[in-house]
Amino acid sequence: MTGIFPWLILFLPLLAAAGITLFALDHRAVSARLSIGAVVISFALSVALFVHGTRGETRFNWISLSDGAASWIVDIGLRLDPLSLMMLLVVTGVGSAIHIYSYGYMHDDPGVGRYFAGLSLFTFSMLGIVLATNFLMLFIFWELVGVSSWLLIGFWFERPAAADAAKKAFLTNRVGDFGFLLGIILVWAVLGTMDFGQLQKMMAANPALIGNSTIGIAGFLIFCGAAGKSAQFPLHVWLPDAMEGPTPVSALIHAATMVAAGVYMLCRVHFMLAADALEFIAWIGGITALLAALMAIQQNDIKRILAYSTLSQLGYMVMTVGLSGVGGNPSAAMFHLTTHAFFKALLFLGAGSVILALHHEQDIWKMGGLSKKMPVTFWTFMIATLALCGVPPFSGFFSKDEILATAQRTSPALFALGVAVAGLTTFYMFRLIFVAFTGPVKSQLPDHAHESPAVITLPLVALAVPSLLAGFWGIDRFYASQFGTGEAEAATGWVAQLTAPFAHAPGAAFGGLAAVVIGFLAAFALYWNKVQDPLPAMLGVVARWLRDRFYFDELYAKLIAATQDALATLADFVDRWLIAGLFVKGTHGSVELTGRLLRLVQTGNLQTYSLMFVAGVAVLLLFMLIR
Amino acid sequence: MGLLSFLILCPFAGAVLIALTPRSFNVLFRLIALLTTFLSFAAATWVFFAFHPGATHVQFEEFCPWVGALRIGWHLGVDGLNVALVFMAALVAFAAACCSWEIKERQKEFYLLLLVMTGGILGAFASLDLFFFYFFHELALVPTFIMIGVWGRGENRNYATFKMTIYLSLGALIALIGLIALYVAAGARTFDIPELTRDVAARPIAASAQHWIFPLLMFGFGILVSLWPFHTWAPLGYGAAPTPTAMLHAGVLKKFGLYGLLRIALPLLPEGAQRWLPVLALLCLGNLLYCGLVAIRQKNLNLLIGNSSVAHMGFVFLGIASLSLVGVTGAVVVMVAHGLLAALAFALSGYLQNQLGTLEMEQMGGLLRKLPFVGTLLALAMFAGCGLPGFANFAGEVMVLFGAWGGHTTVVVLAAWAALIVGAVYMLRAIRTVLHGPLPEKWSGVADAPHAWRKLPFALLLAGLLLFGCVPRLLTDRIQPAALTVVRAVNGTPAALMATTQLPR
Amino acid sequence: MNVGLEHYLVVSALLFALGLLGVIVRRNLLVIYMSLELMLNAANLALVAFSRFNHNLDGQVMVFFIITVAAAEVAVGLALIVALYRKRETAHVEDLTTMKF
Amino acid sequence: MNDLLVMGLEAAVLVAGLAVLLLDLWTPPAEKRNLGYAAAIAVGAILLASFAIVLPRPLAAFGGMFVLDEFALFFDRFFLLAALLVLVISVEFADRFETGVAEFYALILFALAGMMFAASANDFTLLFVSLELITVTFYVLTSFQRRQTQSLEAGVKYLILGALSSAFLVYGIALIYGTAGTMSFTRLAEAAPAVLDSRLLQTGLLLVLVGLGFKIAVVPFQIWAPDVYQGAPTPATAFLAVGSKAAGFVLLLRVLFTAVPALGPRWSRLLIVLSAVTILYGVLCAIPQRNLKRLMGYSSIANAGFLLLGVATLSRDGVSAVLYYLGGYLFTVLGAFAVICVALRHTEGEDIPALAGLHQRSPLLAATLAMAMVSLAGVPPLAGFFGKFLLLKSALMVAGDQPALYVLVAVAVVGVVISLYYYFGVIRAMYWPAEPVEQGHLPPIQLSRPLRWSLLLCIAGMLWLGVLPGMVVNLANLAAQTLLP
Repeated sequence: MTGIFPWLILFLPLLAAAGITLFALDHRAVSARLSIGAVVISFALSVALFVHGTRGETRFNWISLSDGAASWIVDIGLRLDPLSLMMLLVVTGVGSAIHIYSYGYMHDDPGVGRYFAGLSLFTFSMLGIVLATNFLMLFIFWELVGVSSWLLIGFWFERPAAADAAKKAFLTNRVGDFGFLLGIILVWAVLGTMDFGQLQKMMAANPALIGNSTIGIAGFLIFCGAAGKSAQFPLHVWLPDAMEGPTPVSALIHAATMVAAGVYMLCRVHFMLAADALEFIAWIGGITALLAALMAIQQNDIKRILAYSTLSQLGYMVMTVGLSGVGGNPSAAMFHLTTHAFFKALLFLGAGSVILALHHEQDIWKMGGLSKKMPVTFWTFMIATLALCGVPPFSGFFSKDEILATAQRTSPALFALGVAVAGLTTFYMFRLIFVAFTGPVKSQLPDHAHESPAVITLPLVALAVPSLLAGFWGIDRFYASQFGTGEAEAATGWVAQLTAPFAHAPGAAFGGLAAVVIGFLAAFALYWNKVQDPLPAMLGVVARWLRDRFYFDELYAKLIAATQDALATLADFVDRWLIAGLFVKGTHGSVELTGRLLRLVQTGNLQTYSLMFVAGVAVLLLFMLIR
Repeated sequence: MGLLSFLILCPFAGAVLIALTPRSFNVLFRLIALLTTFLSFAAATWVFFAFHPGATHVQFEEFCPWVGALRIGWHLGVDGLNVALVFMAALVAFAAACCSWEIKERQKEFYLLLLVMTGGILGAFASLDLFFFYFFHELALVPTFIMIGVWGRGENRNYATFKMTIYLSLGALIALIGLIALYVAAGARTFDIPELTRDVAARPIAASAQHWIFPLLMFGFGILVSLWPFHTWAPLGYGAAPTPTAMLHAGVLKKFGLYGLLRIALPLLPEGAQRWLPVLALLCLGNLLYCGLVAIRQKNLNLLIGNSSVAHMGFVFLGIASLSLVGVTGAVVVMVAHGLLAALAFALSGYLQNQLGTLEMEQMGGLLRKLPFVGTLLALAMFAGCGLPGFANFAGEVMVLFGAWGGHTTVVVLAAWAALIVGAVYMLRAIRTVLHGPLPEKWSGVADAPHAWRKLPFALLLAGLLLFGCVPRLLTDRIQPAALTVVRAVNGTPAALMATTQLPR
Repeated sequence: MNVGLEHYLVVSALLFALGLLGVIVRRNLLVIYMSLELMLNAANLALVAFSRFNHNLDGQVMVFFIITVAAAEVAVGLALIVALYRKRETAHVEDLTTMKF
Repeated sequence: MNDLLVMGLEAAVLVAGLAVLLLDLWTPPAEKRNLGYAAAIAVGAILLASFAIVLPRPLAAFGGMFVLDEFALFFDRFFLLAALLVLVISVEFADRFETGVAEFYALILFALAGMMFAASANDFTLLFVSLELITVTFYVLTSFQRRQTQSLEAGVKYLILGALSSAFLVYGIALIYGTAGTMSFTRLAEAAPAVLDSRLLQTGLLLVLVGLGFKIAVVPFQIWAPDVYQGAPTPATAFLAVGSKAAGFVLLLRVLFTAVPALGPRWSRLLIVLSAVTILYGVLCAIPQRNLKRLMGYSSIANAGFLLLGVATLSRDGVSAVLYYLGGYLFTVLGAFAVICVALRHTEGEDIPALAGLHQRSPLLAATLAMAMVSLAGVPPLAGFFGKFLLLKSALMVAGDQPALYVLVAVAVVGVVISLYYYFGVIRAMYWPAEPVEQGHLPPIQLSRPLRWSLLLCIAGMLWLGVLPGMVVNLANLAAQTLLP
């Protein structure tokens, strides 16, 4: 353990956030420098740790309660292993690029200070998730990324859509966290600890534990957390809306890192997921991938298309985790997570560059012909698209191929689904390219567009490199070392690496490629040089369902209105009319009424008085003497 | 004079001083109030940090006989259960004194009452004598009523004052009956709590007596803490109360009932506790879930905060009912955290009321633009209210949920729903309607807290929340030994402190 | 006929009951007041009788006190009733109901 | 001669009363009012003198008819202090009497003497005589405003019902005497159990209870109280509320614990029922009251119920609590009536809303009345709280043997809560009235110096008994000890 380095990596962004909030909220340059500086230094330190090959844990005690027999201990610790080290690089690396990009993108916004504070807070929280040594610490940072996401989605809080989207994102995540927290409590209740290391040892020592039904339930519950954060069906509804945030935020949080946290967490706790839970997870992932890919086909907002694409890819990853099997190796999911982080961030940043050039126009049917006006943006966007589609030799090819290979090995149905999603992916991405970047200009806006400044294009180029090459760096093998299963020795040399997938699992590789080709051809046929979407006319109702996202939002709104809102109305009614009204006011009223009646006894007439007096005496005597 | 006596008597001395100062020295009242509460705060800070964590005995103890014939004594001291509460109370009191800017008329009376209330609160938490424990609480209640009646706001304040008076007095009286019955049943003929505890440990109170005394205390104290279904006074009362009063009552004085349960009811009536705490665990759902749902429907910011404050009490009840080390410790943490939070929330809503003249949320919107400081703090308070890590509330609430799992699994599931989702729904809704969205034209003249003095109380309270949220060991290490004593006293065996560690096959 | 304690007591009780009846049913203040005096005298009779049959004089001493006190009471009472009559021109109880409830 | 020395305090009071009457002859009309201060000073001197009395053992006079023990001494001081304050209030009220101011003072002193005799009464004869001394003087005091219909009406109602209760009392005494053959409490206590079992004796005791219940204003003999409280001159009402009620209690306690201690347990249920009914009647009827003095009348009924609660415990703690409660009640009620006396003459009508803005006209008056209400409501840190605390404690101490006391305690709690409603209503009327009053209508109220000091004394007394109860608790315990060794 290299002493203070990991702590610095974690806390530098927090210090930056605190510093900006307290002192530099109104200072554009200072806040940007603080925030960028923090994340870049974190990146440098992460690289140092990575190169050094550091492994191990460090921690301090956060809360410790013990009666001698049992204990409840929560540490704030840092755990460095292949999983977290690589993830550190991704978060700080992609983060650095996006921070720098943001400086250009957000340059004219009056709230830059607030923006960078939020970004730094997010980086801190995300790093916390990556480095967490135990469930509760993970949960703490889990919540913190949630709130920083809320902060940044709602950055333009005066826009009702942004404010609503922020609220929706947070609440949907909370639904997942509800299960997550219960899962954590359950784990602690039955196993007595929340520490990943100890849990893993326990599981290793007693393999029968994993078949235990309680731990199975805990696994399901924990997956709820992942489903919320990674926007898996049925909690996927928040992510498209989250695009209301500034584009760099979408790139960093809602494409590259935070939404991947669910997958990361599943890999982190993979050792305690039972077979039932894994199968469930796989299917949820598969369904999400397919649904999202379908919905992406009919979106017209450039960022929304990318958002659905993100959903779909996340579904891939989650599916992979599920398919890896008990005690298996989910490193393919992490591999795809990593490459996806690069190219999806790049896609978003490219989209941001376009949006900036078009003065915040996001409808692709108002673009067109941008490839010539914005060459850097176009070519980097193209690289990322190819990577996303899984065209060799782009990074996405390798990671997607591993996923398909895993699926092919374990579940034919999900394999077919995966191939279909690959085809759809190519289709909607090239639809986007054909409509937005090539073909006729569809409004006045693109006429005045021109390439973005260097502060924006440089990060694009920087991200294009790993998008192109990450497949050759052996990231998958590095991840695999985490899970200790004996992977075949990797091929050496570029060509050998490129051909290896075809040799290993030809079905997966060729199937994937075929899907890409089909998708491309379909997109070309439908969208090349078009000014209007031909699909709605062809598909009719189906297209409308796709465009309206299968009406999930409306369904949920109804569902919430029918359950929680109805309960709230009922509770409010009971509170207002029954408890405060009937119960309290009723008591009060009846007491007062009794008083009013009782004082009528006091007639003022002396004769009644003496009569009552005598009656009183009589009652007294009767009471005492007659028994 | 010991430190605790000093910090209790300081506000009273201030009150006497104010009473003797002629009415024309308007500035002086404020200064005296600020000074005396600050002295108390300083002393409480010293007590808190000089408190030796890990020790089970009472620290900073003071004793002086008062009514010898009845064995009532001026007995002060702090242990894990109350040291943080005293600190929190003093902090909130100082903040409340700072927040009294809005009081413009009859300042003399206001500050006098404020100081009496402060002294009463500190006394109630620092007393280790049954009589003074109760006496100080009642002493703090009276100014509350008067302050709401005279300086309160809104149409409803008369009704609110009466309702609150009747409710709280009824609760206090029921608790008083319970306390006296406890004294009688214990047979030790002393009001000294440590002595009683020792005596009861040696010679337990008859089970039959425990079974009827405990509910008296539970419901008596419960009414004071707005236990469902005796909660309707709280949102109404806080809605009508002037800001400093709402801060002090919702934040601190309300915790008296909970503290009473932990300090007196549980250790002295273990069998009663065993029988009745399951009932409490069910009723706490009324707070957590039901009042949370009611809060969703509120249109007035103060009513929303008031209902959420009622809802949060559910965590403490659940923690107490859990009878586990983690749960009870968590309950105390929530008490402290909620004290700071409620004070902060009411201070902020008071500021808004002052600026806008209304707290109807429909009329607000986009205020974050005009009020970056106050708005940000309000958002943070709301997030603290829905259990965001980093604030002390999270630490406490999560401990409560963990602690109660073993005994009350279903309740914990529903409580977690209430905490994570229902809480988030109304808190976020408040932020959305108050701070976010377009800014209505009429609020263009609204001004943020202008200078450091005005920001100080908010900042102090927030700092407290963050401090205990980020370093909860400051609290838990101090609370743990005392909580362990309480739990042991009730459970008898030291084993059952944690949730089940049996693995069902 | 041998007159015993019972006879005295019966007479006394009758007197007391008569007085009580008068207080309850009569409307004129003066008559009510006279009835009250009757009740006192019933007690006096009982006391004297008891004193006689208990063979000590405590009861008779008491009677003297009662007579004295009754005289004082009558003095005050009559003055009061007269004052009232002057003011209200009535001595009927049902006219005395300015204060009620 | 020795006998006269034993009753020196009473004799001194009588002499003072006569002296006031005599001085009246030589005092110019304009100065007559100030005779009240002279009387007050005399009473104060006697009060001080009473603290010089040291009683190693109880003293008896007139063949045991009159005793001077700690119990009697406690009440002597109580009555003296009450009379002192009432006299100061009377001076404020004096200009409302057309004539006979000095007589009013003298009558107060004579009533005081009656009360002090009652405190020492150890014999049914003295019981009757002292009670009548009080009652007859109060007939006059009540109707002292001869031109006022209400005053006269109150006087007549008090007269008729008072005489009625006297008749029952006397008949009761006759029955007791007839059965037990003695008038003395001490000898009655030594009577054979068979005597105690006799129905005749019990009837007699009940009739005595009727007479005392009338004084105390306990249901069902409370009927006179609201009307008389409302109609009587305020100082008379004040003295009636404190002195007359306390005299009833002192006699009740004596009879119960000295004369027929063996019968106590048989009476406990009756006392519990009476106490509960009285509390409820008082608090419920008070809710809709708007007339301040009438409200105090109902409040005094409720307080009689609370005091009876202490008696019903039949324990030394209970008696001690009653004494303590009475002590607090003295300061509280006299403080309230002092304010009522002064404030109501500056307002239109006697209704509670007329108090609006009192705190602007005279902060001291408002503060005193507010504190009195708080104390009556039984809220710390004032006397009423500690008194109620002791009462409830004493009840719960013995409730194990008499479970009906639990019910009574519950009723008392309900009563206290309901009473908050109207006590705080008075405070509200002063400080935050429903309809704000205009400043111009409210000239400040000037207070004379003695009154100011009296008010401060009442406040100090309420605080003293609330915050530092130690000394009075010891005195009450000592007094209770002589009654229940």
